[in-house]
Amino acid sequence: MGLLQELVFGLVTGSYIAIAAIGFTLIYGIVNMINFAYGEYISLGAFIGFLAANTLPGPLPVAVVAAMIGGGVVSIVLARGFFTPINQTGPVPMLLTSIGLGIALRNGIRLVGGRSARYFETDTSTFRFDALPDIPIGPVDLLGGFFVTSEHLIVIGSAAAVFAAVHLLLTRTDVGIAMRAMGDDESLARVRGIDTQLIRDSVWILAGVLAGLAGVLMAVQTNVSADTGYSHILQILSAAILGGAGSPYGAILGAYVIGLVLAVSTAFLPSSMTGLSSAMAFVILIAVLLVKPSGIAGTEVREA
Amino acid sequence: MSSDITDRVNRRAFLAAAGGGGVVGLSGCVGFGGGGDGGDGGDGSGGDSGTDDGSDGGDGGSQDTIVFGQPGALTGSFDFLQPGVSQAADAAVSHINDAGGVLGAELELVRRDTGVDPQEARTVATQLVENDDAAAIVGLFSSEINPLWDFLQDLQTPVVTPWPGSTFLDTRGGDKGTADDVSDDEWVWRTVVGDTVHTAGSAVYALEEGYDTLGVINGNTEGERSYVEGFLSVYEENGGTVAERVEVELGSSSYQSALSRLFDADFDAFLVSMPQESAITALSDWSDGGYGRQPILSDTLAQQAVIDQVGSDLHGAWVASPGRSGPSYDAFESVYTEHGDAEINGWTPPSWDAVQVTALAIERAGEASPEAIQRNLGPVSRGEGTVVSTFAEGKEALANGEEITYEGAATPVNFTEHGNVFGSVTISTAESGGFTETTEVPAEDVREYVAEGDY
Amino acid sequence: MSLLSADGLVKEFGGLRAIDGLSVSIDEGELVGVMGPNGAGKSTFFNCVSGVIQPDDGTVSLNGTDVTGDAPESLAHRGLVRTFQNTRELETMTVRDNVRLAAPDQPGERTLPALLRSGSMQEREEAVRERADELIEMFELDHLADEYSSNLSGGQRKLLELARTLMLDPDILLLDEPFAGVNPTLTGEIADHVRDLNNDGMTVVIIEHELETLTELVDRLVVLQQGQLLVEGEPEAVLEDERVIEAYLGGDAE
Amino acid sequence: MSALDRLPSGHGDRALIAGVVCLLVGALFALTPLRVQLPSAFYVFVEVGILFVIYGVLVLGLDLQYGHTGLVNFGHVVFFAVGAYATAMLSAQDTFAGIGLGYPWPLGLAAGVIAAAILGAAVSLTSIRLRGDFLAIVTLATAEIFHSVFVNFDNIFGGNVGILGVPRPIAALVTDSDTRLVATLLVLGGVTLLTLAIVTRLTEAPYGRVLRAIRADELVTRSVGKSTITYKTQAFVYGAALAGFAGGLFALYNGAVAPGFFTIQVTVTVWIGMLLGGAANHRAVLAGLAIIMGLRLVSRFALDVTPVSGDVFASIRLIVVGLILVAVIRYRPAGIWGDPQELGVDQ
Repeated sequence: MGLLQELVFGLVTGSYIAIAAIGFTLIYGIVNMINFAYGEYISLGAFIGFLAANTLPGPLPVAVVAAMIGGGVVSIVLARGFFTPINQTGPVPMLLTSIGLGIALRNGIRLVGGRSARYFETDTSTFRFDALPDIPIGPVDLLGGFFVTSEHLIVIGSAAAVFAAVHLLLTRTDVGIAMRAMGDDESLARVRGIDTQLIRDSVWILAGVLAGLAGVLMAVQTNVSADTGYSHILQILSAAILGGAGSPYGAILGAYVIGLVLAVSTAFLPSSMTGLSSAMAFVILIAVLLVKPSGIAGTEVREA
Repeated sequence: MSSDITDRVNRRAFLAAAGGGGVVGLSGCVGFGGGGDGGDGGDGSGGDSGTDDGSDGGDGGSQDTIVFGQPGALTGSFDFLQPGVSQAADAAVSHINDAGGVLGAELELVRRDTGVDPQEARTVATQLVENDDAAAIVGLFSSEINPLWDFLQDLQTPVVTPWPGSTFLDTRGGDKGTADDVSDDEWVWRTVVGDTVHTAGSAVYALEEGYDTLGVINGNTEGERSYVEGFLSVYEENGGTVAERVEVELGSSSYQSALSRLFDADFDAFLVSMPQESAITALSDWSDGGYGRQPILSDTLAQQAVIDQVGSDLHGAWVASPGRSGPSYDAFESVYTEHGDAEINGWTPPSWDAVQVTALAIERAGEASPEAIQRNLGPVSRGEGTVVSTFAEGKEALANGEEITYEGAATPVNFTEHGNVFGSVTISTAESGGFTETTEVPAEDVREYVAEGDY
Repeated sequence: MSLLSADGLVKEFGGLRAIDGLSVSIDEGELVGVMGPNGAGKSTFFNCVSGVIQPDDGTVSLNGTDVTGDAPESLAHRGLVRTFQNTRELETMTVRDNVRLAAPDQPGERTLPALLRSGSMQEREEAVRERADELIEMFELDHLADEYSSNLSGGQRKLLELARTLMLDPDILLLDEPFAGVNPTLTGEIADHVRDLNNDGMTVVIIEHELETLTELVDRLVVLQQGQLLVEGEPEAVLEDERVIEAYLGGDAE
Repeated sequence: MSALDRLPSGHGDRALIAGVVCLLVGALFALTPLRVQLPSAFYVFVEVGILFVIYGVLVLGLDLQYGHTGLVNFGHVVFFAVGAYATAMLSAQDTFAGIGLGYPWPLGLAAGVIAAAILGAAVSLTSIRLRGDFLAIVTLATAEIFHSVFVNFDNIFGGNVGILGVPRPIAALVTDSDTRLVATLLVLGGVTLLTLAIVTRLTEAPYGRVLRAIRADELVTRSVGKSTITYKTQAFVYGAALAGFAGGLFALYNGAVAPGFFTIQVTVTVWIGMLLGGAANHRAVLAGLAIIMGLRLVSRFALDVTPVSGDVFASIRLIVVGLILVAVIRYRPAGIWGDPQELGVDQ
């Protein structure tokens, strides 16, 4: 069992989660809510991408762009309709609203999109690296041969591109700098003349765009259905909180931790427990919250 | 001055309303003992205990409609299988009505959603029986039947279901071979071959083909586990060994880690038991990883979509399904295709059989009470009478005073004492055009591997 | 012996020292004013000695016992009670419940007596009720007793908060800006209450910006600047101290 | 005026009396040959009514945690599940899968309460200091972990089949199905009313005042000398124990437990019920739960009069449930009978 191979798998899984977790955590940081409906944004992105792939001419990237635009539009429309009006009510009512909205959206998608899963038509090539030597330590092989597929590379590449783009946005643009300021201290940001509603809207759009991208990537790997995003929401949420809620960099880190935990626990747990890999992710989440409630890199979440 | 700070007007108002409602509610539904039969005679449905059955059954002959209830997975994790099952049931109902209905009454099917949630299923089953006046239930999954077992026995309405493969039902259900005596009956019957049977067929075939060592990857839900355990019990008993078994959660975005663990072990063939969507993800990962070796798929995966999505690497994989073509498959298929284009899956013909055999039981009983159905399901399926392949034929034969035995679309529908059916097992192999049947293991051969009385 | 003493308190927020080696000592029966420009560390000082935040360094002792870092509830049990700069009413509770809550030693606050409605609980509740109504009347809030405290005006909130703290019958009372945002009539009233309490033997420490009222009221003034003790002494003397004038002018000019 | 007059009383005692009456009448049906005739069209309502009174105990515990103390427990189902599994595993006679020890059922029920309380204590000891929405996540994650554990370790918990063969004390006494249903409803409803009486006593006493003060402002509550962590822990454990008790009752009523009974749907249902009725008001949360469960039931009958097919209807039903939650929070944040000022929300 090559550890290197597991690292590759963990990296891929982490990349899906990371792209979505950035959007999720930005909403948390700026709008101050845990958005449980975010999984449905991802599903909607997957559906939009699927529709685009089957109607628009051109290769898959065209569908990806369509899904990202569509995701952004969906996100801002839903935010304006459901979340902006109750911005002042505090995190718990907003969390509950997002749960209700999530139930409604998921079943709405099922109603319109139908029950059966659909699939993107893609070709995958596999690149193997078998020449690497084994470095066995007990039953674990620290190196060993491994393979990656073109899909893996695309996912990891997309994630890297997203990280770079988000980093540039947050450090080089006025909107991004304002986002960071608002994430640190909203009242201070308002005093300094930042239009907080505008920034909130920008965050909703950005989160929607990321959900669209994550949706297509997940759908290419699995399928397009009403549950495409929902089945990943707990992992996304864990990643965001693990990394320190509100921190995009923390979310990236958290996502890769979760990805690696999923891969490694499937590979090395006793065989009677391999079905528990996602529970392992939650165990780690709870452990982190207890040891360092602020997450790997983030703010204090204890009250007293 | 009032010191009762918690007492405010709105609360008082509410209390009064709730209290009043409660009293009205109670007085509406509770009447004391003995003499109150009149209030309840009209609906003529089951659910009352057997002590006053005489008054119940009497309504049967004069009914305009007879209702079957179908709990279904209209939402939830198995909803993609429901269209075929629904269409088969609808086709059977319209076939029966075209043949003049059951006992001259029109057969109606009421379908309600359970979302494969046992709690919802309990509500739905109650509603179907007590409110929709269903004489029988033609649905319910393993994961609904098992935890509701006691409830379903209390309900005293026959459940004739096309869904459950669970080994739990191997020794539960049916009339215990005594058709006339309902006291020992367990009210569940299934028209689909239990996992024990067709997995036995699959395991025997694997050994015959020389695959002596096996890797297993399966989902951690009831259906998948039950399938694998059924397979392995016969496989290991007959000399096969399992090199590695990996259980996985469903709906993951990737199964690469599980696969890499599995394929570290040394084996000839590997068994995949997962629902379709997760299996496609896993098998695509398998194909990408270039792991090779002989895939053996669980019966749910004999779908065109699986081959389309996984691609040519899957060619040569084989599936052992409960024989899709029972003795009267053709009769089923011709009616079925007139009613829509839902894809036929492993539960589609059993759904047709469930409606057909239940309707025949009523026709033979001469009344549509649950207990009468329960008494007659055995006689119309396992007897030595005239072989009939549809309700129309059966109705005619019964009208001529003959005994009948129904031969179904999926299986011959010879209910065992535990309400199970045997069928042939079909081995289909994946090819570019789809799954093609290559071998058929006859029901009698499969039966050898399942002990008498244990199924 | 001093009743409350802080010795070398240090508290940093994000690298900024809100208080920096502050030592203050309060004697029993004193009425002390704490003043200083914005950011001088007055509230941080209160927060540290009342257990709301933990000092990074230094000690707090109450009645000769080291209570550094003790929780607010345990300090309250030891007789130290405080109010907050921005009044913190329990807005979702009535005025009467706000006051009653604060009563100490209530058997009805334990599960079993509450469930059994024990005699001890009922007796105590009766006494609590009487005392609470007394205080509410004393602060002329009786017409508002059954109102939610969110319906009170700013001045009324200050009064309620005072009533709530008195329910605990504290040895030492820390008042954080009791006159801020209160009209002159009410300010006088609050000041009178404070003076009465002090005359009855209660030790009181007041943070206040309203210099006039403060200097008239207190026995001693403590002036903080940049987290350190600047000057302390008799009010008149302190107000004429050049360092204080400079600090205040600097503070006001901000 | 005597001291007794001045203590808030009444509601709790009325519930107490009503509960005892229900239990006695239920026992009468269960223990004597007295029989009830129930029109069969009412069966489904009684069935859902029984589930309602069991969930009623759940929502009362949740309201103690959230409505009174402000603790956001979004994994309430896990305590329900743990109580049910503990009861089932201790008392099951002949389970198909997993462990069944066959002890007398009262022992099982007690074990269910204790197991849930222990889990509640473990969660609160570790997480009670977390901010509201993070406590929600920890509790949610706990529920997911336990769900996986129940599914995965089938040798112990019976996997997806669950634990079967749990004794059904009422069903064992009454063979006639009409009487059995009514007796079950009365006995369990009586238990729920007693629970209502108990929590009402607790929250009307000074104890409840402290809980509500914690929800309003924890720091102030501490500064007037209340050990808020102790109270929060207690409220959480009591809520968990009540949920465990409800779980035990469920197991003994249903005769089996399985993971399918303990999904996040249960948590969502009791939360919607609590918010709809109005948190911090015991009878309101029960009424809210009755409304949401009643709506879900009545909507099943609506299938007969709607022009859409069953599968479309199934989706629409769930969409409506989701939108009800959204609408309640937006337009009636204090619920139907809740007091906006008491809950500190703008109406």
